[in-house]
Amino acid sequence: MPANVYLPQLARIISVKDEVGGLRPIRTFRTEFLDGGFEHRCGQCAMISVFGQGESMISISSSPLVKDYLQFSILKTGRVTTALHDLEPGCIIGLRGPYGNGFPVEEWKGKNILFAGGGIGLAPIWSVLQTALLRRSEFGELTLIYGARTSPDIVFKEELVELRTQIPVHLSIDVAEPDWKEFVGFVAANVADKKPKPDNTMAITCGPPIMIKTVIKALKDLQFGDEQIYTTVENKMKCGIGKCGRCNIGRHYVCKDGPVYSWAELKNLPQEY
Amino acid sequence: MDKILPKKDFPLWLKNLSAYALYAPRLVDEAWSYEFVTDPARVSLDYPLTVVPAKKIIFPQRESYFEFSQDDANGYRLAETLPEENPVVIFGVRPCEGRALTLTDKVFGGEFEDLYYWKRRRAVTLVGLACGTPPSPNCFCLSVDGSPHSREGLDILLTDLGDKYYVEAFTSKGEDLLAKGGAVFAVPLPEDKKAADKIQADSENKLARRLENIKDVPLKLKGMFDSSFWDEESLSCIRCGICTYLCPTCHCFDINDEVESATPLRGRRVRTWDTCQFPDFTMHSSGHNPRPEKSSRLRQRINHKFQYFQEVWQNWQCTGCGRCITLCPVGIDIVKVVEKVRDHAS
Amino acid sequence: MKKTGVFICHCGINIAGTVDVKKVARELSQQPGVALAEDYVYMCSDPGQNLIAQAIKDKGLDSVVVACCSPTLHETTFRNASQRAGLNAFRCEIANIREQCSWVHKDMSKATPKAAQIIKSTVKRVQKNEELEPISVPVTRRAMVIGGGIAGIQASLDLANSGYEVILVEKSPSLGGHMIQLSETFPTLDCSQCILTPKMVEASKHPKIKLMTYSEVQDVTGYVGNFKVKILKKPTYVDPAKCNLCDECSKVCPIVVPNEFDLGLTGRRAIYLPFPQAIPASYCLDDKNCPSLFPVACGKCYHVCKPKAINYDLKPEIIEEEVGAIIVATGYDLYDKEKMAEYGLGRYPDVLDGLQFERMCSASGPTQGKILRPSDQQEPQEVVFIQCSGSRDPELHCAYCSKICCMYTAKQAMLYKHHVHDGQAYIFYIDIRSGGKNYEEFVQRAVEEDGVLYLRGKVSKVFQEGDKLKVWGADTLSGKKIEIDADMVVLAMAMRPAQGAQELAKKLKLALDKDGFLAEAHPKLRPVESVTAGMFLAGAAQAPKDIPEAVAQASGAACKAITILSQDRLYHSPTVAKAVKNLCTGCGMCVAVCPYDAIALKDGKVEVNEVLCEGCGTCQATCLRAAIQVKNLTQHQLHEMILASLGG
Amino acid sequence: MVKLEDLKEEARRLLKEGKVKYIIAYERNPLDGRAVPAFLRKPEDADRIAWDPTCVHNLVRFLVDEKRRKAKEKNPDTRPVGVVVKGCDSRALVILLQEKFIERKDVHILGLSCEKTGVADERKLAKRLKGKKAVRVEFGPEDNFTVTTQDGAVTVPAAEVLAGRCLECIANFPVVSDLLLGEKTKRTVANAFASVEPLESLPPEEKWKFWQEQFRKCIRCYACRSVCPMCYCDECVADTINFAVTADTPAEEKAQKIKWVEKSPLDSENIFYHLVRAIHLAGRCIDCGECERACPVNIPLRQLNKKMEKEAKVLFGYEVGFDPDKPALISCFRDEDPQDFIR
Amino acid sequence: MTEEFEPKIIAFLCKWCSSAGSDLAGVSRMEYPPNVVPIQVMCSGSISPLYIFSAFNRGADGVLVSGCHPGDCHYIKGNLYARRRLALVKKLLEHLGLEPQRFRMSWVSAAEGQKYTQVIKDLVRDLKPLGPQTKLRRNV
Repeated sequence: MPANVYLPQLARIISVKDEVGGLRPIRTFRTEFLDGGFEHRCGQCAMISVFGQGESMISISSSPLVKDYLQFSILKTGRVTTALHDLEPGCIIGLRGPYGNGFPVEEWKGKNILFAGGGIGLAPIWSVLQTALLRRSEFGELTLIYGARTSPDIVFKEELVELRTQIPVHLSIDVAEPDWKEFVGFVAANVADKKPKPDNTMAITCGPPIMIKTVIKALKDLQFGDEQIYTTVENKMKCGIGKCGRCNIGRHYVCKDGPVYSWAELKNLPQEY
Repeated sequence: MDKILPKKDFPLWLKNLSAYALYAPRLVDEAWSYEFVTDPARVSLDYPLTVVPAKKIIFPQRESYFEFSQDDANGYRLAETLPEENPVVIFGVRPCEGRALTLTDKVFGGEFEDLYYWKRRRAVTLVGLACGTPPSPNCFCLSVDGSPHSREGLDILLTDLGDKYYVEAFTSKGEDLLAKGGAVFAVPLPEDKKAADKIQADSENKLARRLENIKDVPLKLKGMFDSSFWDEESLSCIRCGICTYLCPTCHCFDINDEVESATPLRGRRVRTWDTCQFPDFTMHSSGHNPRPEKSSRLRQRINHKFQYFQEVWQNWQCTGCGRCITLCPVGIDIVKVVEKVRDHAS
Repeated sequence: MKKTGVFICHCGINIAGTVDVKKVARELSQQPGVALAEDYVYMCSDPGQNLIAQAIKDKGLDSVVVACCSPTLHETTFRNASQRAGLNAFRCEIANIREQCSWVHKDMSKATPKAAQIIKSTVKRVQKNEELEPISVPVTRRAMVIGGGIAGIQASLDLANSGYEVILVEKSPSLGGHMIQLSETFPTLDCSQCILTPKMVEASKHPKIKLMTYSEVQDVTGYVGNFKVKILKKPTYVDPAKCNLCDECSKVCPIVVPNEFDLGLTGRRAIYLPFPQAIPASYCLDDKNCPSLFPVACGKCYHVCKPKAINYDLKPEIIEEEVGAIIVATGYDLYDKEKMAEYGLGRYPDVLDGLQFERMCSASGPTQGKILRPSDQQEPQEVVFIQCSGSRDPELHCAYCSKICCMYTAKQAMLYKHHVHDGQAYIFYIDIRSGGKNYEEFVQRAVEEDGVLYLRGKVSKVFQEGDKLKVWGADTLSGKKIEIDADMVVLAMAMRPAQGAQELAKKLKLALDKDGFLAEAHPKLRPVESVTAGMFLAGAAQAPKDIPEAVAQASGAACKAITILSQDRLYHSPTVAKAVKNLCTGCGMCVAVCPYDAIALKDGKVEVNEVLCEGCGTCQATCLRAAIQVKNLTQHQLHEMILASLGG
Repeated sequence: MVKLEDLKEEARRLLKEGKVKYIIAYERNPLDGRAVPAFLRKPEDADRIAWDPTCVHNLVRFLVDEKRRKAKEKNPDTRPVGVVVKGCDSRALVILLQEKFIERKDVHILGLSCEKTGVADERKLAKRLKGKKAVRVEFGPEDNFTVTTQDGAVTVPAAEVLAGRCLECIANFPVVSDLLLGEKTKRTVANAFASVEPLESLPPEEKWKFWQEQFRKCIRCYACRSVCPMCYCDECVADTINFAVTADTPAEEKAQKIKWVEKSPLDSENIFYHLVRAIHLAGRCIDCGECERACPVNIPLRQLNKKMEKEAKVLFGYEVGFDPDKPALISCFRDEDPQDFIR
Repeated sequence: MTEEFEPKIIAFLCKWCSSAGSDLAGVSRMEYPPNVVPIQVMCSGSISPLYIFSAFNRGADGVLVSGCHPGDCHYIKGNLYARRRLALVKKLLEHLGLEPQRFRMSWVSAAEGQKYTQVIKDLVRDLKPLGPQTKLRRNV
């Protein structure tokens, strides 16, 4: 960790991949540090700088076990992310981090993990999923339930195809499309439909707030305990280190104490996100 | 180390401190403010309370983090712009402000130490001034674990004895300052000590305002998060930044890139004060805003000061200086609000 | 990453002579988002254009800046070239480094950086340009002409003969306007009715012309190519189809009122034929004066009307029409009598205005063409004509020159002499303005052949003395005071916009000039167009005119209308204002400043009518909230351009 | 003389009969005797209403909040909101009507005439009392204020402590109201723009020195803008991000939020902010003086707004805030508008 | 002898009159100092006060707005709105203590290449003695 917590390290974009097009486009960037760098844990985030535009907190979607690059999947939504989407391989950005608590993956050894994601929410899940796959033997059953509004909105399309050869993957889209063979409906509905067993299982759910709420309800209905359900929270961030004072929910600064929460913790915090 | 300083010699002391950058209260357009001392002879500590607290010197409203510049097509050079650790003395700091710094110290310390804050913080010596009489009709420091003569966060405390100050230094920084003063200080007589103690003791009874038995307020606040109480209380709030910008304990900030030249890109990343009272403070770029209403923002302000900060640091994030009460354009009174919370039937 | 191509033209040495184009190209290629910057000797040449086209294809450029001469010269050239290469035309902008840089500077070391900055700022702009397509709207291929005078008739016929349906709206019961009141017309002295009546008939018979007399336009909505009009058709209570002009009705009608057509020189009945050649040829009943429409019915005319053409129960009706273009030819009226009191008009029976004198000269007029003093029906021996009665008098009356008075006064003096050979005609004038084909010759004829006496000067007053009218004036040439005992005085009254034209203009949202005449879109370049797209002006409604001018402008207006009507769709530049609804608070300031009524408030938010908007951007500067922006020249673009221009 | 009882009575009636949703008025803060905004819902609340020279606030400001709140409600209470206004405040309301931000039917205006005095300037008062703390300030007798401090009541000529805005007031009683209390005595103001003249007379360099000192103090707390009834834009040039965004606002549009001015309190940026504010208030500011009063560092903001008001009057014969039906200053012109400054 | 100060000037020219007028100056090969970077807008009426403030904020030493003569506006009356709006801007800037010479407005018709040349010459001449505009310039 550099002495100056606000000073980013320079990194180079090594690849840019279009995930989703349209009005709310998503691109996946892979970056390598020019020198230095940092080690992260699953579910941690980094502050990405586009110099002249500012910083944006993005969760790292690559596994800590992958050393030669950091991966971010970024939804184009504001000043910084728009600028990011304009960048090409070779462009230089700044990175600070890693920030946040991350998922307590080590505590989950020997357990089954159910991943329930929606839209861009697959990104934070992905690092855990990849880690679990790389350390396959240490974990039980892995299942992915993932949905998007429409089939073009699905991220990691190729990766998912490949993933199916390894673990059960249940996809869904919100409204029916002609040649869509799989589940139609919200992720929560898909969860309810697939009836994952709670025994010795951890559930990670990420996505839009409304999806998280519904999925959690679905999981509760399936007898998942509050401690078995993990999710991530999003809030506006600037410093990333719990000082600038804007991302708090109750006493917690999401950037530092979050973004990962078990439902047991989260349900006791003010619903200010 | 206690001393006596005749008021007439006060300027002499300042003159001996040429190694330091000196700040002292000065009246600018009818508002007191800590200003850089150019003429020690004209410095007087006979003042009520500054509008802007001393935090502006240790945690300036604008702080440059680093400069970025583009050398070729997409290579960048980053140059830290850490502040110099030049020694600074601030005179006449009120005890509540000294305490306030001990609170911001917590925030800017810890796992991620904020160098910009600390470089200035370490370089500053705070010469406090005990409040013989309350500098503001809205002082209530006693009610939030402070006192008109608290030493917390200060290096020296002056007590006004009429024609002289009773000077107590209780840190090495403070003692250095006395040492530099040399001959201007006299050794206090026992009655001086007595007089000082009396003034300090009496001062506690002079405080016009109290905010009593608030120990259960954090719990109360927890329970009142979704109460309509906040809508009512915030009706007259105009969502300006006075209460927070001028609060000695508020520390929230924003970070932005300021571009000087677009091509080749040249600019700097700067920190500026920000406040939970501005609606853009928490707004996501999606347009979603967790605190869309001024009610939720007033709640955040009160909760942060009287619940969250307690939970994290076991301290009120308020030193009872009363600035936010005196300066609020619509008379929102934090003491009243907290009292209402305390007495709220929940 | 934006991919902008910058193409710098040498224009031979015109640019390269003072601007180091190579250096500029090198500098520009370093700009963010600039994919390439090339220079070439003549960009506008085919090879030059191909260079651009190739680059667009090969480098996949998403925007192009051509640094060359003024956009007025080659903007279209290069936009078309870009379009051909598959780039949206509006993603191509011109940086003017010739007229505004290389040609006005000599020092290359200074012209070069300036050129670079002009180009940089254009790059910033084009990178934020939207891809736009011309706006197109369907056209209702019919027109409405308001006013049935010579201008209106001419415009209608031109339109109809070009194959377009026309609705011709006239507020009085007959076509003809003022021209039909005239006797003979300068400079040829041919009979006004003889030349006008055939046109009136043609207009009324024309299969493409829907004639609506005794009708007034009530309301106009919509926009160019797509107007919706409401027309109030007032009842004449006489069915033209049945009326056989037997005149029985007016014989029995008990009511007599002054006859408008003869300007009160004669009377008419409440049921009457406007004038012998009236079109439609039918009696009509004016409900202001007819008792039958009041409780106590008279009903005489009804009983005598054999063809049963009369029906008292007819009610006004509103007729709705859709048209693509509107021509306004509401004509003129004479300056108000009462304002000419100093010359005794209205006070002394033998002081007439020009039109009254015209009626008197007219063979079909009150005196069957004889010139007689209204007071005693005697032939006047001395007649004084006073020009500029009300014109060219900024202090008391109209500042402007009514233009036709010099000529018709000469004509009237001439006609007088033809009737009263031994009489004497005097004309008081300030100047004689006889510009126009054969006009000057005409005036000379009046002087030389007819011995009309021109007196340069103003008449101070006219007053009755016995049976004479004393005319006091001054001859400003000789400086002598002049006193004439006249038998008749004829005032060449100023022309002013027709009654009600003001109200109509409001309904049509047309601008008026300071004198109340309809304002043209541009005083020089768009003289027959109004400020509102799709509305055109003809005749004296726009300014005082004589017949040939009115006719010419009418045909011009018709032609302009046809430029719209001949299209299936109208195409319009898409660089128009767009509303940023979520910033708009509905204060309506932009609505107020828009010269084209292109902005309206709907549910408290602005809405831009893209067809009416000309993209001037006044709204953009007026809005306090950046809630309305002109496409491709938004505040954001201008901000970036300012920064770039300052090298920041 | 305004009879406070009449006002209370009317308020009580309106609330009792449910004629209004609620009433925005003044009440006295018992601690320091200063008036503060009060939001009255129940008939008995009317007893709290205060009217004295400390009623400085322009309560029209709160109609802006009301409109925003209302816009968010699913089925809003459509009754009008009662609001107590002074002459200046009523002109602010006229502007909001003129700009169609507020509809006349949505407000029930309780107008109070300041008659021959006005409201007190806290700082002047403090000076006048030499440190003594006023616990109560009242109108009268005549053109005086009665000021009560811990050691008794004193009579102070109003003119000595009147707020600057009141000394130049051109509408000492409301120009629009449903109920008007107090006399419509037109007070004659010798020179409505006297306060700007000293500065106007200075040479550029000294003007500049003056303003530089002033703007250097600005801490960008935006109290001036927040307290202003005219500053009701959803988004201000000084804001860092777009507020007026919906879930489907394209990212480009958000990214294109122009950074006219930096958040940093640099001289240049402070000046830019205040320049924009001044020009945007030209022909809209009705000199309620709230920005200047609210400013914690005492920047004489009226100097800017008053200057614009003066120019509007002098150059264009335009008087602000009297006629809701006339066009805004900058959305109209006269052919004879001066252009001697144009070449 | 230090190099003479060269003021940076931004000129907002309306497309139909002033820009055309400046084109004419070019076509007629008139010469004027190169200190001015022109920005063509559709109408002087579209010039927001913000542009002028922004230009000064970003270091312009002078700003010129030029439009059609009254009555000649291609958009009928845009220039008259500009006249009023910018009069206020000028008064405001001067009230702040900005030198009056720094912000100018002119009417230049498409036929007045000569006038445009003169306007620029005079502007540059007047600004040189004033030196750089530092009052409103961003001071980071």
